This record gives sequence, structure tokens and C-alpha cells, in this order.
Amino acid sequence: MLEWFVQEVFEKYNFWTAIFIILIGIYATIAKGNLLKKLIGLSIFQTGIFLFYISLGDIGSLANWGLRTATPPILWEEGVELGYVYANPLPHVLMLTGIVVSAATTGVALALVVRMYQEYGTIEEDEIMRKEMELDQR
Amino acid sequence: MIEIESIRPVLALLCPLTAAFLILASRNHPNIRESWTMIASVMQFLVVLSMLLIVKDLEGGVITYSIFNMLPGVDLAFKVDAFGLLFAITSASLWILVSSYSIGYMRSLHEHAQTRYYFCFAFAILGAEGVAMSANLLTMFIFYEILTVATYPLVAHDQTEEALFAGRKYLAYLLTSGVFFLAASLITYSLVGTTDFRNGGILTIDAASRSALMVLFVLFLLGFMKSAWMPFHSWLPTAMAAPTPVSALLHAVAVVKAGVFGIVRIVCYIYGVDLMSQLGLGILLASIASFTMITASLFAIAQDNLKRRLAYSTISQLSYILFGVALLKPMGVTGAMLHIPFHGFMKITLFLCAGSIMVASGKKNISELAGIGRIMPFTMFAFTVGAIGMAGAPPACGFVSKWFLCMGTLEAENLALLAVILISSLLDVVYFFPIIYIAFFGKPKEAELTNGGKREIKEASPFMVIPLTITAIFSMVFCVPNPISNVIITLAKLAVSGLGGV
Amino acid sequence: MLLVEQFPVLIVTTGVFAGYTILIAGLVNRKSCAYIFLSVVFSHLIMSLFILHHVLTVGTIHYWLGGWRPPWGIEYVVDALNAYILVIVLFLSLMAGLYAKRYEEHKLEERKHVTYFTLFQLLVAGLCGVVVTGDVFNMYVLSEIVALTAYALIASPGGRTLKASYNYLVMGSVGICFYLLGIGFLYSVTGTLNMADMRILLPPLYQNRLVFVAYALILVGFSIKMALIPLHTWLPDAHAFAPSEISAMLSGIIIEVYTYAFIRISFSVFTVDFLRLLPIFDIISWIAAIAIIYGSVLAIAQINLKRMLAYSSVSQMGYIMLGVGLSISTRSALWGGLTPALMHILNHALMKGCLFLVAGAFIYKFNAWNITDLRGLGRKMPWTCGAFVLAAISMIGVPPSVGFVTKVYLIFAFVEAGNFIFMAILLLSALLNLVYFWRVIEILYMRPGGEEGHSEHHAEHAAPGKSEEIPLFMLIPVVTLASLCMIMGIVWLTEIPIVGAIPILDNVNKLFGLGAYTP
Amino acid sequence: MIVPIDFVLLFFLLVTAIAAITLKDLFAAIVLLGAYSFIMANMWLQLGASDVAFTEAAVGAGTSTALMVAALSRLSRKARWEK
Amino acid sequence: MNPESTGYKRDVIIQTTAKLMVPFILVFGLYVMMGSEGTGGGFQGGCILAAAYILYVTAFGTEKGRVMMPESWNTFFTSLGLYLYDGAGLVAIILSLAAAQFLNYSAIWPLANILGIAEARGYMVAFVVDVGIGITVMAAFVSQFFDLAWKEKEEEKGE
Repeated sequence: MLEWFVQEVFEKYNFWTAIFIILIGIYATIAKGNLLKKLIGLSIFQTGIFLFYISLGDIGSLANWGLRTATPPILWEEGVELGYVYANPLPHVLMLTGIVVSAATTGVALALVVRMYQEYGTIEEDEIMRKEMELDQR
Repeated sequence: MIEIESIRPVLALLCPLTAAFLILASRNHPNIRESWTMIASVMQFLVVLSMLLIVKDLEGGVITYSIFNMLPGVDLAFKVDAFGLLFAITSASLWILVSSYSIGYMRSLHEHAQTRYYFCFAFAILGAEGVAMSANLLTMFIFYEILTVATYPLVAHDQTEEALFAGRKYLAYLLTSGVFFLAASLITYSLVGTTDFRNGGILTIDAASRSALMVLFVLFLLGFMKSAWMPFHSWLPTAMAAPTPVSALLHAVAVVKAGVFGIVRIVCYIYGVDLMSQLGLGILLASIASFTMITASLFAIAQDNLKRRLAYSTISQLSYILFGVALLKPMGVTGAMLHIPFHGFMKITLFLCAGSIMVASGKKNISELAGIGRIMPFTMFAFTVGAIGMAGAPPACGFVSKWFLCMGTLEAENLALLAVILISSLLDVVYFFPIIYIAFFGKPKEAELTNGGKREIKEASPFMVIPLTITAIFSMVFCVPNPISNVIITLAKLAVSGLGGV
Repeated sequence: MLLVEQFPVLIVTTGVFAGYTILIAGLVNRKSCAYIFLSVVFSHLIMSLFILHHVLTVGTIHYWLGGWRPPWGIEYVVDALNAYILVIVLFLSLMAGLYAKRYEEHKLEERKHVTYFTLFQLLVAGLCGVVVTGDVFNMYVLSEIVALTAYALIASPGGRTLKASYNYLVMGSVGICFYLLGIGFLYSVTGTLNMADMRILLPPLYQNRLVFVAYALILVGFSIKMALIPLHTWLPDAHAFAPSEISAMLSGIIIEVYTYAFIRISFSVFTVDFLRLLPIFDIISWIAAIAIIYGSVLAIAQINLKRMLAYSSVSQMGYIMLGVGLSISTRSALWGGLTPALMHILNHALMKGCLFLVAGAFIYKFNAWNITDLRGLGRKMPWTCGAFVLAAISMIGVPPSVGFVTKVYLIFAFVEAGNFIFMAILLLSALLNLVYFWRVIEILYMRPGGEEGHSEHHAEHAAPGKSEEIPLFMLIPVVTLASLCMIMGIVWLTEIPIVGAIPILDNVNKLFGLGAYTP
Repeated sequence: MIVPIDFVLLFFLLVTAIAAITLKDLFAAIVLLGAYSFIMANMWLQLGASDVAFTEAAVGAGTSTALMVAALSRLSRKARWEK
Repeated sequence: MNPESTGYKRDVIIQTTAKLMVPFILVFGLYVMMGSEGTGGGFQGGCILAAAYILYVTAFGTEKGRVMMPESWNTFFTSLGLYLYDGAGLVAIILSLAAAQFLNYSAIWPLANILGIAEARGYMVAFVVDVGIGITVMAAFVSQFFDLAWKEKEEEKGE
């Protein structure tokens, strides 16, 4: 039991946190009625995925917990000392792109929210829905 | 068997197609528009006639023409054999008469949307001719659907609630059945790799399990709901909301005959007579047909509206054809095939009469017809001829086909079926003769004679009377031996002789 | 290296380039934007035709960006499937662009034109990018370009579209994040992002749970994007209130590009062997069957024409996914494999594109959103309504239209797969299609218009100048699409070799190991 | 490289995330989101992804937050109490 | 928060701090954008530059911000940046007469030789690309900021 706990939970605490964050994000995205809150949830969701990716790149934490062996993938003038392992830089690069995309999504969504506020005078989803229904009936 | 490759089938189809677009182009000039219809109908008749003369001398040969390949082994192809010609010549010749009748009818009633009417009419004819000349199931399906869609605007022509409802019902029934037909054809294709109509059939007992073949046959039957077999008939009386020429040509000849024609094709050229009798499907078809014959006649008796009574009569008469085929005997099949043109001529006479009565006097119900025979002698004379033919008595041609059908039942050694035919004929008499009696001997009320006191009732315009007189005369001509009836009967015999197992 | 092999990347990069050129040109002259857009898309269409020809005659194009060999660099792979989808994308974009020129002049404030066409151009470039890329992560980035521009374009008229667009944004982002998570899982087990490389590395790992989870995540992600039941909830509003040509793009292209992406991931990254391990595709077929019925039934309940078409899209996506779902259970020859699905991608683009453009024409001319507002328009707008009728009877499946061809090949697929329940569903759906499209046709033609009553004699003999037809720039795409509904139907049926219709499908099926057609 | 710091960071990450979605004051929520992003950046630095951490600090914690605040200046600041 | 809506007020602390910080942020942004040996982070650099500008506008108001960088330049900058980095890729195709791939910088080396900076050829391309990205990102973020916070309000006032 303890061994299982150490192997599946403790060693992979990064992943577990990532999953929790993703779940928090999805919850907020779906359940919150405020449009800005939805957006915050979306941000958290995306960041959670980024954390997951970055954790993939980090070889050390998977190998033996307690001491991380991977270093940032930066080239030193003198070369690399023996015994150092780079973190895999590929997920990092991917997540750079991911952050860009996330920022762009936030921008578009904010613009929409602002315009919707001008249109309906509120950013609560149910109130907007009620106003739309009134529009439909007319 | 000789196969001649000739572009004539395509030419025959091009006539209505070109006419349709010319009609559209000259929509602002009624005279030119209607002359296109007439020209196209005559042209088409001539083309079909030329094919008829070729096929008659070929001793079972056919004219084929393939346009392009659709699926491996299936072309968009035309095949004109004796049986197809029977249907083609019927609809081609009647198109001429109905065109002329339409002109009289539409103009005297000042109908709206006449361009749409003629346009769709041409397309409907295209569909019917295509069904008659198609060489395989898929080609047939294409024209079958064109026919369905093109007829819708004609059925809903009046644009009243009733007409729109009729149109919706019509489409709901027939397009649904189209999917059945398509499914059945494609299953056939996947079983045997072809859908060509061949003498003796393409399906064999080994192609699939017995039950699968039977289910497939039921699918085909459902696919041909156009033949209005009971209990899938109710679209036809409803569709009588259409203008009379439409009811006359489409619901007496083109649409319903396309359905019946399809079933005959399935029985004789897809399943083959042998397979049919091995599977016992003849009995199934015969019982459906008998049921429809009797029940529809009974329904007809109950109708007071003339066109509805004719509609039920049509349902009943169509089943004669199915009945004849279901006998799976040469005589029966010959009778069935002969009934297609013969019934076409007779029924169109009746419809045209109903239409001209309506145009001339505005009367739609049988009970109002008292004494009309004396005012409209030509019309009612023609009506009488048609009615006699329906009952199967000489001197009208219904006698010939019924004779063959009766011989067929004897050949099949099934007296029960003979009884069905005789009872049905009797019922025909029951629902037709009261009309004739009222028309000639009934005592009219004063108000009815004068059309509500507005104008005198007199014979309808010659545009209408001439066609219906011609059809009536032809109905009688087919009965006595002469070159014209010879050609028809020869064609039917040719078609039957090629069927093999019969 | 041949020039034609540069075309895939050129389409994407010059597309982006042109997008920003439109932005600059807008500073100088606002009218020029539409013309730049149209000429660029047109030249891209020509390029894509060259690509298609090259792919069919010579073979798959592999393009290594920056000269880096895969799996290190990004690779663009164009095979028959991509090239085919690429042509569809660019063609419909051209049509929508032609239409947009006049429509937006009428509907949109003038200062927004520049941004509108910039975004439109970026959308097209992004779509092309999603189609040509051979790298799973690149696909993610380009899908986001598509999605972001699409959100902005949907929201461009303001008002109710804002809510629709926001919904789409939230759901789309969640969907694409699922996809991102999925490829993260795949990356964690294979260590590569190149599709071809993954295909090689994955087979030993097929029993790994991570791979299953990854596939499930990707499936869910794309299901949101392609509006598969029950994840379609963003679609009806977005389609109904967006500008009409954007509705046409959304329904005809965008959701289908994601279908393409799903097909690509399913067959190029995973293989048929993997898909046979679990009944995934059976489940997809059933979901698709439900989508067909559900979409049609809800379409009947709508009174807003564009919303009705939107629900019809849900149903039509069901047709495509049904084709995809049955693709691995069909064994043989011509009609096996992906044939019906691929056919319907084109067919649906033509039909739904045309229908949405016509719906837009009604709004443009009479501000008629509801079906009941359309009384008697059949006489006022003969060409437009004629196009509507052609497209609608294609949807119903009357021969020789494209809808008929789809029906034929789907029925073949059912027969091949031995599943006759789907046949009943197809039958029912044809009937339902009939109900909701015929209702519109009936109102267009059979019901007299409100003000003119029964005096249709007048309308019939009216002078030609009296007809209230839409401008030529809008009419051309409408009529082209409508006539293509019929022409393509005949082309599919005839397998005309110059068009290369069947060879494409043949190629694709061969590529994915789904059985090939031998004449 | 030090596990306890990891734990502390992850703990704060969860706390800020939950707080950001539960607070009624949208301004506070946005600021907390910025804080969340910044902690996330630190976490990534821990994991050896210095470039990503840098980007997240600049984009997520910086510019995005600035944009959100800018947008909020046009909106009502309070989220309604949910029933 | 919003200087315009509250009737923009001078705030000494913020303005002094901003005056101090903006130049440093700008320099830092440029450093990040261009890097020390040719490679840098275009996106991050652009973000930081945008942040500096946003800080300036927040502290001193839109009017002064306009003087520093008119809003209409944003459009131009967005396109310019894209031209730089998309063009760098396309140049590779054009220079090699479609023999090399998009972004294949080895094809650009002849150009570097002609310009006489052969030793810096690798860095040069990366430099161009990064600067391009940076400019685009900066312009995009700034215009987004204006869109969200001020733009339409001013228009409403003007009309």
C-alpha cells in the first residue's frame, strides 16, 4: 500500500497537481455563470496542461524522487559537466507556443466579453440568456 | 437476341427536356410556350414510333444505348424492348392528346402559374419515358425520382390548403418508397453485381438465402408504392386535388403505371418467373393484388366525387396488372402487359370526361350529373365507352386484356383467382353504370342545368372534346383485330416469349 | 525540388502574408481588400489543383520546413486526402469571399471591412495549414489560428452573435485543449510529434493504457470541434447568427476540416489495427446515427431558417461520421472504407454552402430570418430560390444530385457492414429531411406572398426589371454551388477520369489500408 | 531542485487557483490569476524550463493580467452571488 | 483604474515610478528580443515592450501615449513584423529559385556574403525573425489593450 502510494502518488506529484488544476479549470469553465470567471477557468485549465507538458520534459522527477537531476537546457561555454542531465527542451518549446495561443485566446475572449457587456449590460450568463429570450419573443 | 445500338432513346428523352427549358424561356408568350409542348410531344411520339417499328421486326431484339458508367457493371443505360415500348408508346401518344386538352383546360379556367405547370409536365413525361426505357434498376430509379419530384408542383398546383396537403402526402409516400427502392436495388447489386433487366431474371436461388430474397422482394414492393397497392394507396385519391389533365395523364398513366411497370420489371426481369414460383412469391403478389382489386372497388362505390371514384377505380385496375403478372403464366403476363396501354387509354378517357364536365358545368359530384348526357353527348358517349371497357365488356379494349387474364387464371389452374377477376369486374359494373344511368336518364333539376343560373351548360371547347373522343375511339379500335391493335398485341407476345420460364 | 512541391507551404505562408497585406492595403484603400483577398484565394485554388494533380500522378509530397528532417523538424505531408480537402477548402472560401464582398458592404460598418477580410484571409490560411501539416503539434497551433479568427468573424455583426461566439470560444478552447492533452500523452510514450514517425513507433504500445486514453482525449476534443452529438451545443447559435458566408464556411468547411483532422489522426497516426482493438468505431457509428435523427428532428422544430440549416448540419455531420464509423467494418473494393465519408465532405460543403448563402440572400434583401417570412419569394428571386430548390433536393437525395450519391454509397457501406438498422435510420432521416426542406420550398413557391395575394398573373408577366434579385457578385457563388450540386453528382456517378474523382478515394483507401478498387 | 519548495509552490498554486474561481470580486480574482501565473512560472523554473517560466511571467502574469484589468475597467466589478 | 472615466488625475507616485521604470523595461525588452548572440525570444521581448508602453499610457494618459507612438502605427507595425519573419522564410525559397524549403536559412547565405557580413549570417536571420515577431507582438498587444480599455469610449465621446 505504502509502496503503491509512493510510486503512484508521491513520485508523480507534479502530474497529480496538474490534474487537479485541470479539473478546477474545467469546473470553472463549465459551472461558473460569470463570463469573466469562465475565462479565468479556461486560463487555469490551459496552464494546467502546460504544467503537465513541462513535467513530461523533466526526466529527473520520474527517475528518483527527492533529488532532481535535470538542469535547464542551456548551453554553457565550457560544455556540460558530467552527471548532469538536461530537461527535455522540446515540451518547453511547445509550451511557449501554447502560452502564446492561450494569451491570444484570452485577448479575443476579453474583447467579446466587453462587447457583450455593452450589448446586454451584464456579464452574467443567465441574465444574458433571459434577455435573449425576450428578444426571441419579440 | 439482336441488340441494336441507337441514340433514339436519348432523342426521345431530349424532346421533353428541351421543351421544358424552351417553355421556361418563352414564359411571357403563352402561345409560343404551348406550341413548344405540342411540338415536343409530337416529336417524341414520332421517335418512339420509329423505335416501335424497329423492335417489332426484330423478333425479341432490343435497342440499347449506354451513356456512361455509374458503378462497375452498372451504366446509365437505356434498353428499349417490347415491354418497355408498350409503356413508352402509351405515355408518348397520350402526351399529345393531354397537351391539347391541357391548353383548353388551363385557358378556360384561367389558371395561375401556367409556365410552372407546363415545365413540370414536360419533366414528368421525361421521368415516365425514362422509366420505360431504362436498362437497369439504378437508371430506372433516377427517372423514377425525377418523376416524383416533377409531379409535386402539379399536384399542389391549386395552392389551396387541400392541394398542399395532397402534395405533402404525395411526396411523403413516394420519396419514402424511393429510398426502399434504392436500398433494394443496391442490395441486388451487391448480391449479383449487376442490376440489368434480363429476360429470365438476374437473381438466382443461390444468390442469397430464401428468406433474404423474400425480404428483398418485399422491399421492392415497398419501393413501388407508386403502383398504389393497398394498404399504401391513400396518396392517390388525395392527389386528385390536382388539375384534371394532371390526374388524367399522371395518375392514370405516367406515375402509377411507372410503379406497376416497375413491379413487372422486377418480377419478370430481375427475379424471373422461375425464381418467383420457387420462392412462392407469386402467391404473395396475387393475394396483395386480389385484395386491392376487391377492396378498392368497394371503396369506389362509396365515393360521390367523380374523380375520387375514378381514382379508386384506378387503384383497382392497376392491381389487375399485378394480378396478371403474379399468375406467372404466359397468358396472364400477356394480359397484364396489354392492360398497361389499354387501361391507360380507357382511364384517360374517363378522366378527360370528368375534367370537361367540370370545366363546362362546374360539377364534381356524381349526384349532380343528372341529365348531363343530353347536354354533352360527345363527352358522355366517350365516358360510356371507357366505363364499358373498365368492366371488361366488348366493344372496348378492356375486354381483350381481361380475356387474357382469365385465360391466365385457367392456365394457372386456379379457379379462386378466376372468381376474383369476375367479382371485381362485376363491382366495376356496379360503380360505373349508375353514373351512365344518371347522366342519360336522370331527371335534372332546373337549377343544376344552368350552372347556378349564370350561364348555359354546353359542350366543352373543342380543344378538350377532340382528345377525349380520340381516346375513346382508340379504346374501341384496340378491341377489334386491325393493324394497330395487332402491333400492340404482337409487342406483348414478343415480350412474353422472351421471358423464358413462363 | 519541383515548384509544385513548394505549393503547400506557399499556400499557408503567402496566405498569412496576404492577410497582413490586406491590413496595410486597408489603410490606403478600403475597396481593395476584397479584391486582394479574392485574387489570393483564387491563385491558391489554382495551386491546390496543381497539388492535387501532382499527388495523383507522382505521389505524396513531403516537405521539410527549414530543411530539417523529421522527426526533428516540422513536416508537411500532402497525400490524396489532404489535396482533396485542400481543393474543397479553397473553393468554398473563394465562393464565400465572392459573396462576402457585397454582403458585408451592406451589413458591416465600413471601418470594419479591413479587419474582416484580414481575418477571413487568416482563417483560410489557417484552414489550409491544418489540412497540409504532418505534425500533430503544428496541427494544434494552426487549429487555434482557425478557431481564433472564426470566433472573431462570427462575432463581427455584433448583437446576438457575441454570445454564440463566446460559447464557441469556450467549448472550442476546451476541445482543442483535450486534443493538446491527448498528443501530450502520445508524446510521453513515443517521444515524437511527427505523424509518420508516431505511426511507426506506436504499434508495440497498442496495449498501453496511455495510448487508449490519448485516443479518447483526441476523439473528445475533435468531437467538440466537429459538433458531434452530444457536444454540438455551440453550433446552432454560432451558425444561426453569424454572417451568412461565415455560416457557410463554418458548416461547409470548418467542422469538416476537423473531421478531416480526426480521420487523419485515426488512420495516419493510429492504424486500422489499433482501431479494431476496441469497438471505438462502432460507438462512433451509433453516435452518428443518433446525431442524424436528433439533428433532423430538431431542424423540424425550428422557425429560423439558418438555425434550421444549422441543425441540419448536425445531422449531416452524422452522415459523415457514420461513413467514418463504418469504414473499418467494410471489407471490399469500391464502396468500402472512407469512400462515403469523403464523398459527403465535398457534397455537404456544396449543399450547405449553397443553402446558407441563399439564407443570407433572403436576409440581405428582405431581412427575412424566419421561414414564414419567405412567402412568395420564389417569384421575386427566381435564381436564388431556384438554387435553393436544387440544393434542398440534393439534401433530400433526389438523383442525380450529390445527396443521392452519398445515399448510394452509404447504403453500400451498410450492406457491406451487414448493418440494416442504419439503413432504417437513413430512410427515416431522408423522410425528415424531406419534411423540413419541403416546408421551405412550399412556402417559397406554393404560398402566395403577403401583399400580392393571388394576383400571380402579374408576377408571371412582369417586366424582367421588376425582379428583386440579389447583386451579381452574390448570385454567382449561389448559382455555381447549386449547379455543382447536380454536376458533381453526375461526376461522382460517372467517375470521369479527368476530374479524378474516384482515383482520389481509391488512393486514400489504399493509403490507409482500407481495401482498394480494382476495375 | 528542492522538493519542499516544490510542495510549497504546488500548494500555493492550488490555493490561488481555487481562490481565483471562487472570489466574488472580479478584480481580486484577476489579480489572483496573475499570482497564480507567477507561481506557475516559478514552478516551471523549478522544473528546469527557464524559458517557459520567463514567458509565462511576461505573458501570463504580466500582459494577460494587464489586459484583463483593462477589460474590467469597462465591466461591473462584482460577480453576482450565485444562488 | 481608468484615468479617462474618472476624469484623469495625475498621480505623482505612479508617474515618477513609471518615468524611472519605463526606460529600463524598454531596454530589457530589447535585450530579450534580440538576445546576446543573435538568438532571443521575440515573443517575450515584444510582450515586455508592450507592457512598458501600457505602463506609460496608464501613468500619463492616452494623449501622451499617442505622442510616443500613434495608434495608427499599430496596424503598420503588425504587418511589418510579419513581413520580416514570414519574408525571411519566403526569401529562402525565392533566392534558391524554389530549390530550398521555406525557412531553410542556408539558402540565404549568398545574400549575407553580398552584404559583407558573412560571419554573422546565422545570427542575422534569427535576428530578423525575432525582431519581426517582437514588433508584431508588441503592436498586437498594444492595440488589443487600446481596444479593450479606451478606444470605443473615446469614440462615443467624440460622436
